[in-house]
Amino acid sequence: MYVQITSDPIQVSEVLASVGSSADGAILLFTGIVRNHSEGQPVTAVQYEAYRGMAEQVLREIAQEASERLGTDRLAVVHRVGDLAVGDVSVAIAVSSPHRAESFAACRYVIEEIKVRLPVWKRERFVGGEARWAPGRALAPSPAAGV
Amino acid sequence: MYVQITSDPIQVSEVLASVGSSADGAILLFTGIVRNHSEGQPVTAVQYEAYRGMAEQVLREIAQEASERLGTDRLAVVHRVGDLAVGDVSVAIAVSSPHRAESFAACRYVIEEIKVRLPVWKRERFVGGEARWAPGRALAPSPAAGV
Amino acid sequence: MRVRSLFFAAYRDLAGRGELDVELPPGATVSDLVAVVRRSAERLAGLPAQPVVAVNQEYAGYEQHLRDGDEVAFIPPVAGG
Amino acid sequence: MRVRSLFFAAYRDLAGRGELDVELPPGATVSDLVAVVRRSAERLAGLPAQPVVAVNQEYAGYEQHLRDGDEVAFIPPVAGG
Repeated sequence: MYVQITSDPIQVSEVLASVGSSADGAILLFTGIVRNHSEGQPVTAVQYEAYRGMAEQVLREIAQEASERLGTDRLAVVHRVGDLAVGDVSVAIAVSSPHRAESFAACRYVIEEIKVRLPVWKRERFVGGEARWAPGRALAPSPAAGV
Repeated sequence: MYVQITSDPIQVSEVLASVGSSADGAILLFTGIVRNHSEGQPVTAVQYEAYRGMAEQVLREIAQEASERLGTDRLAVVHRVGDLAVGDVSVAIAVSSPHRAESFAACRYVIEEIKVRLPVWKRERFVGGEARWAPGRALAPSPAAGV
Repeated sequence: MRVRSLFFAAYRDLAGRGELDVELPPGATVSDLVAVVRRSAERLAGLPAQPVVAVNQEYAGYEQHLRDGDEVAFIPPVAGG
Repeated sequence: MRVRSLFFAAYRDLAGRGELDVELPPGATVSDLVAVVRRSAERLAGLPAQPVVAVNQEYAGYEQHLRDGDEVAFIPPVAGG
């Protein structure tokens, strides 16, 4: 299992190569890419900010939970922070398992949980220079109810 | 859209590189790998046989259907035939789309349809030299009822 | 008319051959062809009663009428991926 | 006791700062801290009434009791991936 928050460019081929084994029939790789648009507006660049220590811990928890769904520990997830250009990889998730169903379930689990739990924020820069924090997702459980 | 049945080793990085665009926020790559086991028995190698002309046509149909789910034509699928060793890539599917849900749905669709429709067969060789055709999946619609 | 039957994978092993040319009366259907093929040799009787078939590389129903020169493939359960 | 509040992203822009040390009576809860922070400066009153918080890098409920030296992060809606 390999989990990282990094400000360096993500080496997708290395993430991919870190999973797989002769017992596995399925490998799945997801990459999130900086798009040139957001809700209809053209985007020129983005900046990811993280609560670094907590983000690493949460990402490790997510990976651990996904690994149970996967049935193997052959899972790698790397999330980038800092300044990214359109086309840059913001997140890469690779998993492998004997059969494909587990790989699809685990890979999907990781990206969905990242979207709702990982303390990372995205500032989008638009054509003309305007920038704003992307509308994020509030954590599902109400903090008043005790998360 | 890129669709191929080939007896050459699959270049996964090329399949991956053939999708993606600055409008896409998600790229998904699935690879099927020759496992070292099948239903509990150790496998040493496999041979894939195809009804070549029909397989190319069916694979193109599957890709076309998946492309509608994907919402883009940025989809590549390559299936290998011939003699493969444990660890070799038998199939690679890459897709990209603005949002991730479509990529997951389309990628999954391609591999599931391959498993039930593509006229390809797998002969597994076991430790000791014994070989047998892998138990396959009969097409769901009864031929008597008119497929 | 004459159609060409093709056997793949386990069916080829069973048939002991990959191809078989069959003479059929005009108007014959896929169903008729399958019956003739299964009767044409002892080992071919081992084919399933209703194997999946493709006519000219497209999956076909048993009522489909055949034409001279058609290529009819007998498709064992598939195992790609 | 003294706890450190952290503000990220949109909350930092709103607060005009990334950190704020807060004095609290013994036995104070997350709920108490949020109330004190929101009252401590005009711009901080613009924070949501019940922002998501993490205490020492773990998501926490509002009834949780705080201890001297705790780090309490105010977490805006997340947007990773």
